Amino acid sequence: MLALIEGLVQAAVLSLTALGLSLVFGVMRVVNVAHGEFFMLGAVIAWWVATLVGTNPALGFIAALIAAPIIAGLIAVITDWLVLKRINYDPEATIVATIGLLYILQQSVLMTFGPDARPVEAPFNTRLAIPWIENTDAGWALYWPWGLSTTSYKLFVIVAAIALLSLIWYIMSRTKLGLILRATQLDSETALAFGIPVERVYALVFGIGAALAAVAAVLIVPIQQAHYLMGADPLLLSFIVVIIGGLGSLRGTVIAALIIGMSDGIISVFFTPTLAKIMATLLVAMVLVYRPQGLFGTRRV
Amino acid sequence: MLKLSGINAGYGKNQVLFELDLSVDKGEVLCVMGRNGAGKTTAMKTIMGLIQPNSGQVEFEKRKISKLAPHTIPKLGIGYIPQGRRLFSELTVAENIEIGLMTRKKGKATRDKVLDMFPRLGERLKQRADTLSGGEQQQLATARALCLEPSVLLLDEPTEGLQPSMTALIRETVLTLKGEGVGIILVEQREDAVRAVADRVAFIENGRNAATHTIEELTEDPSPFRKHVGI
Amino acid sequence: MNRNLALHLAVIAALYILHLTLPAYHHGQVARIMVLAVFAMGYNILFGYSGLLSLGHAMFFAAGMYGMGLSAQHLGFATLPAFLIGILCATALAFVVGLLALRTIGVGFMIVTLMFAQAGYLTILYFGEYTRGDEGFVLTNTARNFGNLDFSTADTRYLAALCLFSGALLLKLLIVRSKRGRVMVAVRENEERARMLGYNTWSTKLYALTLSGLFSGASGASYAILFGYVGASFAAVPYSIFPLLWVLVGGAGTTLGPVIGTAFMFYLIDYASGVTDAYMLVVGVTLVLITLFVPGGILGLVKSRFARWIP
Amino acid sequence: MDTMNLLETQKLTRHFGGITAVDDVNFSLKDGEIRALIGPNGAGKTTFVSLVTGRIEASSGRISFAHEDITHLPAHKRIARGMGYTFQITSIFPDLDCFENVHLAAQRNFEGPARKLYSFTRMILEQVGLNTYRTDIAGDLAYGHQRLLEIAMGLAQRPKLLILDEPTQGLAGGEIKDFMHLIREVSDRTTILLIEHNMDVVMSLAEKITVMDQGKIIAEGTPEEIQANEAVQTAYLGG
Repeated sequence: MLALIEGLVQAAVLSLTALGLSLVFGVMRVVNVAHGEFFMLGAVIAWWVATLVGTNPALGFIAALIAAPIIAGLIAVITDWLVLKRINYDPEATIVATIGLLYILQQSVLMTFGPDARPVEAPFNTRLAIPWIENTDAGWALYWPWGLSTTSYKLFVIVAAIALLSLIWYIMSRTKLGLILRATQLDSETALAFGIPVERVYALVFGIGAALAAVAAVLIVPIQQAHYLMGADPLLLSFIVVIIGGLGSLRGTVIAALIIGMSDGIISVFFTPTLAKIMATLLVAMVLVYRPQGLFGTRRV
Repeated sequence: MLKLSGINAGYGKNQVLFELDLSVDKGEVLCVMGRNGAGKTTAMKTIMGLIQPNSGQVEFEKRKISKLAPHTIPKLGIGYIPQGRRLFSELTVAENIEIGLMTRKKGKATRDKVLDMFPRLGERLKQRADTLSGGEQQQLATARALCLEPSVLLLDEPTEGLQPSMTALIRETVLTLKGEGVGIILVEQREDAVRAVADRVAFIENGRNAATHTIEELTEDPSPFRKHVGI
Repeated sequence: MNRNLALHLAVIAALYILHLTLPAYHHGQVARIMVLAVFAMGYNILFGYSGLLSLGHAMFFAAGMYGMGLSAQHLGFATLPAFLIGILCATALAFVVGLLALRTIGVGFMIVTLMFAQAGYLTILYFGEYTRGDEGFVLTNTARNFGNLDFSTADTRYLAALCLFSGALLLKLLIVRSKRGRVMVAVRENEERARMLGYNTWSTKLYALTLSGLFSGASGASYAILFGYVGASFAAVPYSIFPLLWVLVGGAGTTLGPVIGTAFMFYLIDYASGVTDAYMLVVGVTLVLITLFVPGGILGLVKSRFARWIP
Repeated sequence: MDTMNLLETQKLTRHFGGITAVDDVNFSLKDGEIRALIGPNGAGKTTFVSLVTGRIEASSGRISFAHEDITHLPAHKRIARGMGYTFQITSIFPDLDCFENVHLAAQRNFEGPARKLYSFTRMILEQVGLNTYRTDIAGDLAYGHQRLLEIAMGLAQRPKLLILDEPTQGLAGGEIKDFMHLIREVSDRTTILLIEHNMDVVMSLAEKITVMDQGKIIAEGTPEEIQANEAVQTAYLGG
C-alpha cells in the first residue's frame, strides 16, 4: 500500500514530464534532449520563489506553481525562436542543438544556484496513517500501523497531477486550441494552407512542453530537493515512457508512466536499483528496435 | 482577380517554375494542364505561400501577396484543395470542417450551406476522415475548402483515382461555384474533365508556359491537348 | 592523391616537431589530444562519412579502456595482449550493437545507442567489485610497459600517442578512399540511391559502425595505458557527446576535421575549467553556435571557401 | 519459359491497403528489346517497375530475370545481377560532384585498375554531355542536367536491363534529341524498359509498347498498333 502511493507519486510526476516531451515530439517531431533541464529549472525556480516569498510555505508554493511554468515556458519559447526555428526543425540538428541547450541551462544554474541540493518546504505535510488489514489471531482485523503512513502532500501531488492531465486531455480533445494542435501534428503544411500559424503553434507547443516539466518539478521538489544535476533522471525516464507508450501518443504516455512509476518501486524490491536500471534501459532499446511504434501505439501508414 | 507573373520558384536549389504567368478572373475557370513534373502543384503551392518564389509576383485583387506570411493567405479568401486531398486523417469529418470554418471565422450558416452541398458528409460527421471512401474524402476536402467561402478556389487534380460518378459531382460543384462568381484554378490531367468546365486552358511544360487557349479555340482545334499532354 | 598524402604526412611531421619543442604541460596535453583524436576519427567514420549519428560512443571507448584495464588488472595480461583485448572488446561490441541498432533509423538510432551506452555505464557500476565503479582504478606500472618502453614516462608516452595517431590517421585515409569508403558516403548522401546502384547498404553501415568501434576502442585502450587510469566517467554521457562535438566543430566527413576539433575544444574546455566550475557551458554554447552558424565545422568552412580537394 | 526472355513476371500483384496498384500482371521482355511502358497517371507503371527492381515487395506473383527467380531477392542483389534503374524523381548524391556520382555507379562491377575506371567514368560523362560539369556539385546543377546525371548513373552500371522512369521529364527539346540518340546507341548492348509520357520519344524509340491502366496491362503491340487502339485512347483521354 505504501509502495503503491509512492509509485503513484512517481507516476504522477513522470506522466506530466513525459507528456511534455511527447507533445513536443508529436506536434513538432523534435526530440528535446534538454527536456530534463526544464524540469530542473522548475525545481530551482520553485526554491528561488519560495525563498523570495519567505515565511509562509503555502504562499511560496502557490507562487512557485505559477511562476515556474511561466518562466520555463518563456525560456523555451525564446529558444524555439532563436534556435530551433532557424535550423528548420531538422531532426539531427535539433538534437545537437538541444544537447547544447541542456548544458547551457544546466551550467548556468550551476553558476547561479550553485552545486548544492536545496530543499523546498511543502505547503502542508500532515502525516496520514493508512489502514491495513491483517489476519491476526482474532481473525481479519483492520488497524493503523505506525510505520505505514504517508503525508497529505503526497496525496495532493497525485490529485494535482490527475487534475492537470485531465485539463490537458480536455484542451486537446475538446477545444479549438487542441484541434489546431492536432491538425498541425497530422499535416503542418496543410494546416498552414488553412490559416493555422504553424510557427506560432510550434513555439507555443515547445513552451507548453517545458512548462509541463516545470510544473512536475514544482510538485516533486518538496519531496526531493532542487539540484542542478537533477534533470538527468526525469529525462531518461521520460524517454522510456514516451518510447514504451508510443511516440506522440498521449494515452500511451500516461499508461506507460503508470507502469514505469509503479514498477520502479516493485522491481527494486527484487533487484538492486542498478540492475533494475540496466534491465529497463536494455528493454527500452529492444522496444525501439523491434516495436518502434511503442507497446501501445499503432503503426501509422 | 488572381494573377501570377514571372514566377521563378522551386525547392532549394532545384528550380521548378520559370517565368510562369497564370491568371484567373471572377467567375472564370482556368484549367492548368501538363505532364507529370511540369510544375502544376508547385504553382499552386506558390500561390498559397507554401513555397516562396525566388522572383515574380502573386497578386490577389490588385494586392501583392507573395511576401505575406503563409498562414494569412487563405484568410484573404483563397481556398485550396491539395493534390491527394491531404485531409487531417485522424480527425473526424466534423473536425476537418471546423478547421475550414476557423480559417475565416465562418459560422454555422456556412457550415450548413456546405453540408447541404455534400449530404453524405452530414451523415458521417463523427467518422474519422481516413475511414471514408475515396469519393467521400474528396467531398470532404472540397467542403473543407468551401468553408472559407473563398473568392478563388484552387483544385489540384481532384478527379485523380475517382470513379466517374464522383468526377461528375466535382464537375457540378465547380460549375455551381463558377455561377456564384468564384474564380477557379483547376489542375487536371483528363481532357474530358477539362472540356466540361474550362473557360481557358493553360498548358505548362517543364515549368514554363507552353500555350494558353480559350475553350472555343480548343473545340475548333483540339491538337494542343495531344501536343502538350496526350498521346 | 599525393597532395593528400603529403598533407597528412606534414601534420604528422609537425606533431613530431612539437614533441621536441613543447613545454612539459602542453607536451602532455597534446599527447592526450592525439589519443582522443583517434576516438574522434572513429566517430567521424560513422557520423561524418556514413551519416549515422550515435549518442552512445562512450560505450566503445569504455569497452576498449576496460577491456584493456580489466584483463591487465585481474587476469594478469601483459600490456600488448591487454591492449589487443581492449580493441577486440570494442570492435565486437560495436558489431553486436550494430546488428540491433541498425534496424532503426534517424532519431531511433540515436536513442537506441544512447540507451545501450547507458546500460553499459550502469553495468560498469554494477560490477563495482572489479571495476571500482565511479572511483575507477589506477593501472600498475607493469601494465604500462612493453619491452623496455615505459609508457608512463612523458617522452615514450608522446611518441606512442603519435604512433597510434599516425597509424589511425593513415588507416582512415585509406578507408575513406577505398571503394567501401566511398559507398559509405553514398549511404550518407542518399541511401535509397546507393541501394539502387546495387550496394548492400545495411552491411556498409555495419562495417562503418564496427570500424568506428575499433578506432574508439583503440583510443580507449591506449588512454588507459598511456595515462594509467580506468574509470566509469569515461563511459558516461559526456564521453558520448564529446566525439560528436569534436567532429562537428572540426568538420564532419573530413579526415583532419576531427583532429582540429579535438584540439580546439580540448584547449577551450581546459581554459574554461580554469575560470569556472561550469566549464561545460562552453560545450553547450559551442554546440548551439555550430548548428546555427557553421554546420560544416571549421574544416568544412575552409573546404568550401578555399580548398575543395581536402579529403 | 521462353529462353529469349530477359525479364518475366507472372501474375504479379501488389496491394496498398484496399487499392490494387498492380493487378495480376504477366509481362515479358525479350533480350535486346527497347520497350516502352505507358499509361495515364496512377496506372501503376512506377509501382510495377518498383516490384521488378525490388524497391517494393510483391503481394503475390513471380518475377524472373535472366532465367532465374528473383521474386524474393533484396533490391541490391537484383541490381547486382544486372539491372539498372533511374528514378522518376531525380535521386542523386546531392553533395558530391558529378564525377563522384557516376564513379559510384560505375565502380561496383568494374574490374580493372583505378585508372581505367577513371577514364570509363569520364567516357560516360562525355556520352551524356556532362563532362564540362564534372567537378560541379550535383545538387547545384540545373534540373535538366540532374536528369542527365541520373541517366549517366544508369549507364555507368552497364546493366543487362536498363529501366528508365520518365527520363525525358524536365529535358529541353535539344536534350531530348540527344537522349534518343544515346538510347539508340546503348541499345546494342542493353535491353531497355522505358516509362515515358512524351509520345514522340515513345513512338520513335520503342520497338514495342505496353499500355497499363488501373494496374492492368490493357494493350501491347507495335507503336502503330497502339496508336490505332481504341482502348488506349479512352484510357488516356477519359470516358
